[in-house]
Amino acid sequence: MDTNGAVVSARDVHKSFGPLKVLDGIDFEVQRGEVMVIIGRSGSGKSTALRCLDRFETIDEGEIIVCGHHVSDPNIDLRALRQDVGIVFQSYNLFPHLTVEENIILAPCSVKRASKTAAKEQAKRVLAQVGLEEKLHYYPEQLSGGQQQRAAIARSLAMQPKVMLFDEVTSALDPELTGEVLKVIEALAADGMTMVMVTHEMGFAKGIADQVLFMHRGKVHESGPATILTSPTTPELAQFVGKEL
Amino acid sequence: MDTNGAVVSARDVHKSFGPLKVLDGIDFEVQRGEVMVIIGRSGSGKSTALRCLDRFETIDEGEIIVCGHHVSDPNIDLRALRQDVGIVFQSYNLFPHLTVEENIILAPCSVKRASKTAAKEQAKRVLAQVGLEEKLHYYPEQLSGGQQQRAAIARSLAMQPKVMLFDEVTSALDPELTGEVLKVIEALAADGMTMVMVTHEMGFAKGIADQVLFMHRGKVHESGPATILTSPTTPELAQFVGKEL
Amino acid sequence: RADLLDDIMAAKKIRIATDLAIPPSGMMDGSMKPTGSDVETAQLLAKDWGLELEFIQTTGATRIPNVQTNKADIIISTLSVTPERAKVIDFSKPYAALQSVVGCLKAVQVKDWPDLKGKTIAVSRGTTQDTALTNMKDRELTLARFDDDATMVTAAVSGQADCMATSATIVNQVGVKNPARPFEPKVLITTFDLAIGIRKGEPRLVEKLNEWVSANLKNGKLNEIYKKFHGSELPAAMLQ
Amino acid sequence: MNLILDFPAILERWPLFLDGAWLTLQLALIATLLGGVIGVVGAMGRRSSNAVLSRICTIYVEGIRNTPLLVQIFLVYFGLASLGLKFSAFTVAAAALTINVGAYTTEIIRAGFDAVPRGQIEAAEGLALSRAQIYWNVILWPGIEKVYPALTSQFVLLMLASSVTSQISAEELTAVANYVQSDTYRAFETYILVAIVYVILSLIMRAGFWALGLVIFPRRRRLGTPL
Amino acid sequence: MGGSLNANHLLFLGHGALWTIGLSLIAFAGGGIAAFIIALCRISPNRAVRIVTAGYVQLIQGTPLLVIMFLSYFGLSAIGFSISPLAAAGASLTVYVSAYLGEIWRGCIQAVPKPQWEAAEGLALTKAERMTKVILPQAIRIATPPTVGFMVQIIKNTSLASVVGFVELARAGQIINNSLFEPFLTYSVIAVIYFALCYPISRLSRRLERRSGLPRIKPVTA
Ligand SMILES: Nc1ncnc2c1ncn2[C@@H]1O[C@H](COP(=O)(O)OP(=O)(O)OP(=O)(O)O)[C@@H](O)[C@H]1O
Ligand SMILES: Nc1ncnc2c1ncn2[C@@H]1O[C@H](COP(=O)(O)OP(=O)(O)OP(=O)(O)O)[C@@H](O)[C@H]1O
Ligand SMILES: [Mg+2]
Ligand SMILES: [Mg+2]
Repeated sequence: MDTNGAVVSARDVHKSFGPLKVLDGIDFEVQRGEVMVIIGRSGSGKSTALRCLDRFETIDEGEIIVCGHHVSDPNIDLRALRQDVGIVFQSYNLFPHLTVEENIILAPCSVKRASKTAAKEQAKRVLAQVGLEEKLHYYPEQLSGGQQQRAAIARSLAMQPKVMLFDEVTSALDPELTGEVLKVIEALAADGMTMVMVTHEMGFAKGIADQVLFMHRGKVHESGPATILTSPTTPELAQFVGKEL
Repeated sequence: MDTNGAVVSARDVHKSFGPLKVLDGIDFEVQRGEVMVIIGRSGSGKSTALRCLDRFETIDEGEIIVCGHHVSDPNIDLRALRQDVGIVFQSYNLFPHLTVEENIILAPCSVKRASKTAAKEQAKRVLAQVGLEEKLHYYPEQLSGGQQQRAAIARSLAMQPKVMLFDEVTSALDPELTGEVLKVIEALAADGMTMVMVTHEMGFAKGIADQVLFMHRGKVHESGPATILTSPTTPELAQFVGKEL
Repeated sequence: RADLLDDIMAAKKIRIATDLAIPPSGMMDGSMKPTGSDVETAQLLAKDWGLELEFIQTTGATRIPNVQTNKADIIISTLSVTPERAKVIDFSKPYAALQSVVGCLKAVQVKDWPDLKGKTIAVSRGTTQDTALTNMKDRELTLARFDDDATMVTAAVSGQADCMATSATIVNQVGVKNPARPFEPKVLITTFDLAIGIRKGEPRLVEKLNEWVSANLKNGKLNEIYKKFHGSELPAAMLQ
Repeated sequence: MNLILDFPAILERWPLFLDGAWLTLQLALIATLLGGVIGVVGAMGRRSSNAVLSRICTIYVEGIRNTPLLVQIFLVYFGLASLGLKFSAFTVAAAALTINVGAYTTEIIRAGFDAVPRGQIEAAEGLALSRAQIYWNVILWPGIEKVYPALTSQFVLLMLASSVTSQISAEELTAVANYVQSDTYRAFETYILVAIVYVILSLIMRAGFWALGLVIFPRRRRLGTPL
Repeated sequence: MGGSLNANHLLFLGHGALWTIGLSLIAFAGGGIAAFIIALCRISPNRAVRIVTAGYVQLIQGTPLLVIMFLSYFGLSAIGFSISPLAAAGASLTVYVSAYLGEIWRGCIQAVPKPQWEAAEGLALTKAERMTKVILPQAIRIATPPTVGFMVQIIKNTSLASVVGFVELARAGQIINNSLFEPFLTYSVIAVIYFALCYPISRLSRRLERRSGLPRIKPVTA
């Protein structure tokens, strides 16, 4: 498969849960340093598509290549893939038995063999990026929703992956914090990180997307630059963003 | 305490987690059929304030009365309180071992002694209100984030409480669904239900709030009708909503 | 393979399997030294043959496997001879005999088998008394089987059973334990021969053991040991 | 080796083994059912905010778990008889096993209950469910689900442990084995046969637990995740 | 027969208790390691491995320890492999413990919610790291009570080693009882000694439970 230098590419991806067809032939490509935003109705398969990219779901048909890893290949080296790809889950999935700091340094220390001091330094830095430096030694259950979400973002950033997958990472954040996360993401993109984000906040999408993918009934219904959000061409997208065509 | 006919009233509420003062003298009143929206930065104590109203946190000082129940009284009849008050948690807390339908009919059947058929009828109705009728027999883990959130809303609605407490109930919803939930809430308010909502979506707040409470550093920093969101008087709120004063 | 007798003689040591939890044949004295009629019999044998003696501690269930798998040379541990058992191991000439009785509370009116009907008879499981009574189907006896003599005696002492089938020695002992419930032998079951057990296929060893048993029955040494622990003489017929 | 296995000599006594196996199974079933109930009640007691109640449950658990089953059985069987209370060996065996396994299951189930996330209980409280309703709907089944394999193992262990009751004249499988092997001196054959019967009994128990799991944990069944 | 409990008896019991401790330690060490491997095999992605270990667990769990001991000591000997009583008892206990603890631990490991596994995978942790750093710490809390419950049962079950000739605590008690015919006294003493051996473990587990796993603080959300 020729990926045209794309860092993430999906071709004709199909995925069903039992009788429910969730992905029905999805295609896209994301270039290095690009931010692609996936939008769509609740239940339209956005999270599923994202999870397929990091192989938390196996696909029924089609081909996915991320950072040169053939994700759809059954014999893929999962660890290698996941060292290159970071993911923030919609439900955060922080480790409840570890403090925020321990959550963050866990992977750098064990996977990247970073020294503990270096990892802790870095933990402080990424936490500061998301405005959470004072909660270093809190356990997840002691954090507010938005704090948990930011801790999850920080945990992924600490691994300095080449591709980041964000699943609604600003859902629990207020406008002010959303703005700050936006800045962080822009900086990452400027540094060459490739990102795929699922979001339902159109303002956020407009501010950040190089490419927007509108999913509808398991298909890519409309895609293009962020401007499609303000001037949609299909009635479904128009309805979705609350505009009359 | 004189509640002036208010359904929910809080007076000088204080609450700390260890050394961390989260609520530092909060006062407010909500009249019957009113929708009060609480906004504020992540970690500013919004969820805590909401949880105090339904006594999931005990307060250190002050007085809270909800629907005539003295919440701050140690001998309060918790079940009576919670029959009058419904709450949707920020993290949904659906019961993972029950299907959506079972989640919803559980309380009506056991608490209100509703017949199973009646409860199931009602489950369908509330699910339809939030656009989730086809997921009746799914388990929570089979639902997308937004679907889980809507199931949690439906579960609370099925109890037909007098007061509803919503903690960021549209955080996982796309604009279109948010609009639909907005309509549901408006209808409920019109029927006389009193609601307190925490949200960080200003559009939603503007559309729905009779009263807005801006929390900052454990205090009610600014409050008033929804118009304060467009014309804030304090610099903190202005910064929060992303406006220059 | 070599002959077991030769092996024993070559090793200058004999390994004898004995259960030390079946008084008065095998037990521990107050200073926790093995004692009992089987223990002394074994010691006598070793001395006579000029061998070192090693006791292989067994439980009831492992006496036989110990010789079958060559972990012990012979068994001296109240083995009573039955045709069924003789299919599995070889027995020497009997070196002692055990009088089995049904003993009951002194106060209970029991003269013969019919009187035992409807009474619970405690017995040690798998003993020859157990087998004997179990096979008396037409006498309609009610048996309660316990794992060892001590438990059986406890059943009698505590009132779980009013009768017990065991050696006369033990029946008399109950009254000592609990003077309020003295027992006495009421009905004789039979007298069982006790013999030394040897694994199959060792005719020379059996032969030599037989000689030793005969000699020591004649010279009265085995009878002495028996009297010391069981309080009665061996049947006269045996001593010939 | 002069050890020749002769199974027919043992197998011809199959009615004895069958009776023994049946008694073992009965003891196991009774103790499993009642012990399971004790476990649930005990676990609730251990977690209770009532200090006295939780103390009593703790003493029960520690007292039973840390002493041998045999001693417990002796105490009940002979102790009661000494007081003039005579029960059949079966009754005593069933009661002692129940009390015994109840202590172990109490702890196991408590662990399951403790593992139910706080948010779940809060959600139920928020729906105005009573304490009993919360226990029944939100804590009991998910809690048991989490420790189901441990519970199953414990009950299989109990079934094997029921062999101790042979000491007080219960004619269960091990008692039969002991009888047969001392009557015939064929220990190898007897033990091998009895092991096979025990394995079959444990298979039956496991199958039972598996089937029960399908009924009481419908989510596992429907989502196809094994227990 | 007869006599009364004296210091020699207690010494004899003490000696038996030492064997009980020794055998238990072997069982915990050998069995614990084997159990961990069994638990991992039971959740292996390889179907064949899963089936084989499930069969092993089923077989061993169904077989009385007494029979396992008997067959490993006398049975192996009968087919020409003579092993020492200690080896037989140690191997039997290891095998036995591995089946039970393995199954118990497997259940507890699988009780850790799926999202936690995914999060650990997503961070590119190796299988070993995932287990030791993320899954086990969370599984330990729910595994502790059943594990300890089983361990104290093992301490008592080492008594079955009497079948291979060990005079450990219970057998020592039986021998004494069968000389004295004083069951209540003898067994009470035995019960006390067993309690003294087992209770510290229960206490330790309570400690472990309190320390491991989640901090006992009321959560805000989640
Ligand atoms: N394990 C599963 N079993 C069955 N159905 C599933 C499963 N996981 C997801 N689904 C279904 O797949 C559909 C797509 O889910 P997905 O999580 O991808 O939606 P989404 O676009 O992320 O929605 P949201 O915005 O609400 O998070 C949903 O209808 C959901 O019910
Ligand atoms: N159990 C606890 N122990 C210690 N601190 C806690 C605990 N629960 C909450 N906090 C702290 O209290 C503060 C307020 O939390 P709260 O959940 O009320 O915030 P919030 O306003 O709802 O934030 P968000 O918008 O992110 O949900 C946070 O800083 C949090 O870290
Ligand atoms: Mg999603
Ligand atoms: Mg909150």
